[in-house]
Amino acid sequence: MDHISPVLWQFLEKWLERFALFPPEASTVAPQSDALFFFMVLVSLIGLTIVVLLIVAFSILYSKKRHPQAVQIEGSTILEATWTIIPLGLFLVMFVWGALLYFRIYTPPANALNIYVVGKQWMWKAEHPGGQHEINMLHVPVGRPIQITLISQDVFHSFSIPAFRVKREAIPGRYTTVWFEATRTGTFHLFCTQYCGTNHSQMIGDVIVMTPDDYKKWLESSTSGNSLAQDGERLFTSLSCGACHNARPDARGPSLAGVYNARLTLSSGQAITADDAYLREAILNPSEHITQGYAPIMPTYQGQISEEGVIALVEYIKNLDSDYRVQQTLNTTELAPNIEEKAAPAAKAPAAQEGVNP
Amino acid sequence: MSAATIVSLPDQSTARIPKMNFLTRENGLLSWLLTSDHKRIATLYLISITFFFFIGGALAGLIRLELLTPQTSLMAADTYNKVFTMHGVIMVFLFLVPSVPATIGNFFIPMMIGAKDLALPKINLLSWYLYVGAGIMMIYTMAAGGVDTGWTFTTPLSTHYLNTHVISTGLAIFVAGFSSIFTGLNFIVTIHKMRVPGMTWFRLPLFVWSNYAASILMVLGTPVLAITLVLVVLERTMHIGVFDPAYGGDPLLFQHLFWFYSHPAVYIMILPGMGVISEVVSTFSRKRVFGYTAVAFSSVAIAVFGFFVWAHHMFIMGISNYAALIFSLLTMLVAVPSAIKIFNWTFTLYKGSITFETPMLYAFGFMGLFTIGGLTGVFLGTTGTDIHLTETYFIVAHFHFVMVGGMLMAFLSGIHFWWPKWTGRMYPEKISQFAAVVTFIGFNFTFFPQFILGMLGMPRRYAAYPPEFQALNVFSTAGATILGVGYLLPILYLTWSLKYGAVAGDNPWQATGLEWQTQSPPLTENFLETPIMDHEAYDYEWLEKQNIARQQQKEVASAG
Amino acid sequence: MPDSTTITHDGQALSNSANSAHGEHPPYQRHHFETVDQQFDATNFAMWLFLLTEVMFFGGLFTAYLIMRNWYYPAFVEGSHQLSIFWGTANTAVLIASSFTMAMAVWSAEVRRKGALLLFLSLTLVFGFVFLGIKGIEWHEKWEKHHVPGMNFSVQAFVNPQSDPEVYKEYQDKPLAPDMAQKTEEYFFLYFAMTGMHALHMVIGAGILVFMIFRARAGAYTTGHVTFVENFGLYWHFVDIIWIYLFALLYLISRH
Amino acid sequence: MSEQHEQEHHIVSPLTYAIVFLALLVGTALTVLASYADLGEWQIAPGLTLFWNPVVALAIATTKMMLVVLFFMHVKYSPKLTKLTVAAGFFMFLVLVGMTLADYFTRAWGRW
Repeated sequence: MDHISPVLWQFLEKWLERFALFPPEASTVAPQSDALFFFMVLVSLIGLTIVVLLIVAFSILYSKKRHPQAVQIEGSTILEATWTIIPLGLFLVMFVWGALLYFRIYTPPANALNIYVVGKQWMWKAEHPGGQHEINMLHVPVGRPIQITLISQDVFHSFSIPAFRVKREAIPGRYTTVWFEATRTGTFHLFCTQYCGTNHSQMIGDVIVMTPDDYKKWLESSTSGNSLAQDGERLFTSLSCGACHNARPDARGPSLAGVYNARLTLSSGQAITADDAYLREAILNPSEHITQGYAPIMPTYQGQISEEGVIALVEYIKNLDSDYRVQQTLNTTELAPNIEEKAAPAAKAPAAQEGVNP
Repeated sequence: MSAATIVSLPDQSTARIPKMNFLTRENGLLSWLLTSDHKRIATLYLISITFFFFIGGALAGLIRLELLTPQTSLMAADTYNKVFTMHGVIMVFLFLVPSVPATIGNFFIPMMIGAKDLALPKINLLSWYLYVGAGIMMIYTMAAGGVDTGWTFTTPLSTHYLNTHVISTGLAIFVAGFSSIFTGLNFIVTIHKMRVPGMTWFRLPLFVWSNYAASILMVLGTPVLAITLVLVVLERTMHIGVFDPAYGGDPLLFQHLFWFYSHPAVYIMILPGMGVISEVVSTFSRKRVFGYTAVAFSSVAIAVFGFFVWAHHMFIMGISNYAALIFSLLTMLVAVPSAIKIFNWTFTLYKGSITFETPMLYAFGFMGLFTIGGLTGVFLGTTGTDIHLTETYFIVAHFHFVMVGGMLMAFLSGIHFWWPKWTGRMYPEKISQFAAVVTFIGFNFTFFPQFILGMLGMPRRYAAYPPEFQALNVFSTAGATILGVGYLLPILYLTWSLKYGAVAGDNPWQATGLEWQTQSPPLTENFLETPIMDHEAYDYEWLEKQNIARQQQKEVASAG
Repeated sequence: MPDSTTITHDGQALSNSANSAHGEHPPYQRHHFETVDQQFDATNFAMWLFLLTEVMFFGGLFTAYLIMRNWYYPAFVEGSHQLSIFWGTANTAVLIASSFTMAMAVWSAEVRRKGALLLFLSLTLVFGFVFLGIKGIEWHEKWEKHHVPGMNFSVQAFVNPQSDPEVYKEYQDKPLAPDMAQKTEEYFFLYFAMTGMHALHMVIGAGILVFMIFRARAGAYTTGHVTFVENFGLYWHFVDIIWIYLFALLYLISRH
Repeated sequence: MSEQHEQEHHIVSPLTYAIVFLALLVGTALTVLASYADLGEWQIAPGLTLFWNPVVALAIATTKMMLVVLFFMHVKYSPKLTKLTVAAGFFMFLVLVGMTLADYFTRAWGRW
């Protein structure tokens, strides 16, 4: 007896720990999502019960034995109207409720802390503003809205955290965003849910939610030395963007100070807001995004910068509130004048070496 | 369940299968391969579709086996990807889309409207050859090493990042697509132009209505899939195209074009099944379908609205949130006609005189499972809940409830229902009822746990998964084994019945459709003289009068 | 696709002998139709449904075109300047003419004039070949100018329009920024996809025409059985319509 | 619906065909000329402008198409069913293009 029971017990234990039935609710949106989910489950159960009960009842009451002669009935407009309108009403309730939830999940609050996540076959690379880089890991503080800005380097991926009830496709060539606010510390699954090739099922990671001060500790311990913006600045110099984008009167490119979130008028006459997506596009496909009053002379950097690089540049431009730094770098690189002559790409090579030293 | 059977079989000692029927008309392989008889083509379809169903089923078995353990134990990840891709492609394009229309529809639509044949018999044969061609290409693809894009061919994965046989698969689907286009086209023309005198639109059996609706979807939707696949193949070969952002294309454009077909496609799959259920429920409750007009129009409504909802497959894919709203709203509208159908079928039972032969059992299965499948569809059509549930096992469970629990149940129900007419012989009742129950139980065991897995967030198309999901996957695999038995049984006893089944007679179920008013198996011309439709559909009083009249004729004959 | 529709009609014709049993019917009536009218209506309706599928088939291409054009308008403009408006217009005229002769062919079948029928069918065929010939010339020119996407494409003419003098002196295009210049490849991809798909339909149509001319010489269509000519006419006119739109969308984007 | 066969199969006269033919040629000439003139644009809203050239080009093309469909393809003389089929063709084409573009044009609204 007692020599079997431990085996049995182990087996049961294993069985139980492999028998999850409901995912944890670990974000502010999770309870809201579940509320709607269970409302729909309830409605479905009621509907299903009605149908099944009717079928069973009729099968018993009107089986051939009890009810040998069928009564022909044409139909009943009242009844049919009932089961047309009531479901429609319920579905519309679900629609409105769902739409509100949808907009909440896909509209990040303004004060959200932005983290970039790049999906590539087959890993998630997280880029924190503080310069912390992680792979298949995402450390976030509890109780603080986090905005995830997603992009894929190759194919469709899908960034899914079941415990937070959020999911968003990472699309090649375009930023998408999703946000969440973790409500409890712990480690949760991070999945890629969009089939993305051979090792699709290996593209999973952990979201580690920490208390604010643990998070602060983690930030300090795991920073790569300089922040994302500083990486961006290096890139900015090495690509000698400052050759044109300096605030000098004779500058060939618009000043980038405080451009982020500004309303711009493009040479096409179209007015847009310079958000992350715009900045990215303006670097990779400039000619469609020329600010009014400037010539379309900017070369494309398509294929020359990795998505991480673009993210760094965007982050740099976002934090660029004065042209002081740009001027600095130009002055320190004494080949600034002949950059003015040459087209930007030509100057890239020498500037690259310069860009390395801080 | 009591096999209390209404079957009115002729006296087996004297009963004979009619010497002259469409099976005995001509002999020899050529007479089959070159036939233009819709009944023979339907038979060819039935054989080939069953073949591919079992290939697809075997692949499904492999999938379930692999998912028994959290690690990739049975096969490597890329093999697994190929397996589920082939499973999807074969089941969707070579089984579900042609299943009911090309077999039962092909056989009975002309008979139900009293025609001698489909309007375009040669086209009908051509579409079977196209189907076979597609099948051969799929088999070639598998033999050559398979394809692992997933049946949705998501770009740029399928155009740029995989070096498996995407092109031959695309070609196969292209050809299969034209096969179904021609079937649909043929049905529409036939239903419009070949109805016998007196067969007005509202005397058509509901099976004809639902196939008509499905045909509209086939004709209008499939070409878009065809051109999309052409563009994918061009992009793969030319390395320039409109889908890959690296060339300036947009991957979402592919999603739009693909789902423009592939969402209506699910209605192509389910609508004919609904038609079968209407026939079966009415026949076995000896009662006219409750609210005939509503059911007929709900089919058409599904067909029309089915075209306006495709982007609900893309809610999380970065389409405009406002577009998401519109498509979600329209999705809610398309859910209603299905609800109408369910309730109308249920109330067809009311005050009926119900018996529980196999087709009816399958029909009950359909009504239950399709209700679940449909309602969970609303979960995914609602933008908010879709975010969490899409691309997980929830969606897998959902469409298997609709496609397997709905469509396949309907297919089996229809096959059993019309088997006597098709072959002239009855299937064995008891064992088939057993098979129906087994299928139902096995199905629920297989797919219900997947709803929970989906809620837990287990992503679809995973070869390996975190251990806490194992228990439910074990349940699912266990259920799949039972389900497999449920599917093997019919093959065995139906084949058996071809030789040893009881002789069925013209109208064993005492059903009202015109197809039952002729001998079984029917003549090549279906009817000796063109029938006149002088009564409403599902008019059981009329049938009684017919029987009495026949009885009197017999007596007169014997007397004189 | 189209050729398959011919298989039916062809089949219907071939089955004349098969169904000669029905003495009271005209020989070309298939056994499963009650009347000739029913047969005509059915096959005619079937052809229309097939054209419906063709509309949706091209619909996918037009959708792609509209989106790409909205995104890369400058590239599409300068790309279209590479097309010869002269050849384009000429081809439109040729195709309209062939549509006209096809209509006339249907008419002469209806009034049972074998000579006229043969003449008009042959004219239609000739115009069809002229169209394909001109298309060939245009495609060849694209090849020489390295404007065939995916095979020998070069953006030279768009980053530096002067390198293509005759186009330059007509439009004085400004050089496109390099990233936009790359997008002209999208324009030419759609140009070849759409005109190629259209030309494919033309070729199939021409094949059927040849077949029809032979059968017409045997007097198949001048005995009151116009169904096949009529239905092929529908197909041919449909191909014409597609070209009318391709011409407007691909050649005439912005010529001023 | 299907009961109404066209009992007398209407035969269109060659004259009609000739007129349509000429009309089509004129249309072609017009659309080419129009493409050389700058027909200006209409500023509906900032960032949303309507250029008249493509509108005109498509209008002419559509007129030509209607001529071909009505006369060369005999739709003018065909049963309702045929007319319905043609209408369905246009409708579904517009659904495909329209609803797809609806997504593209509303993506810029707001920042997601």
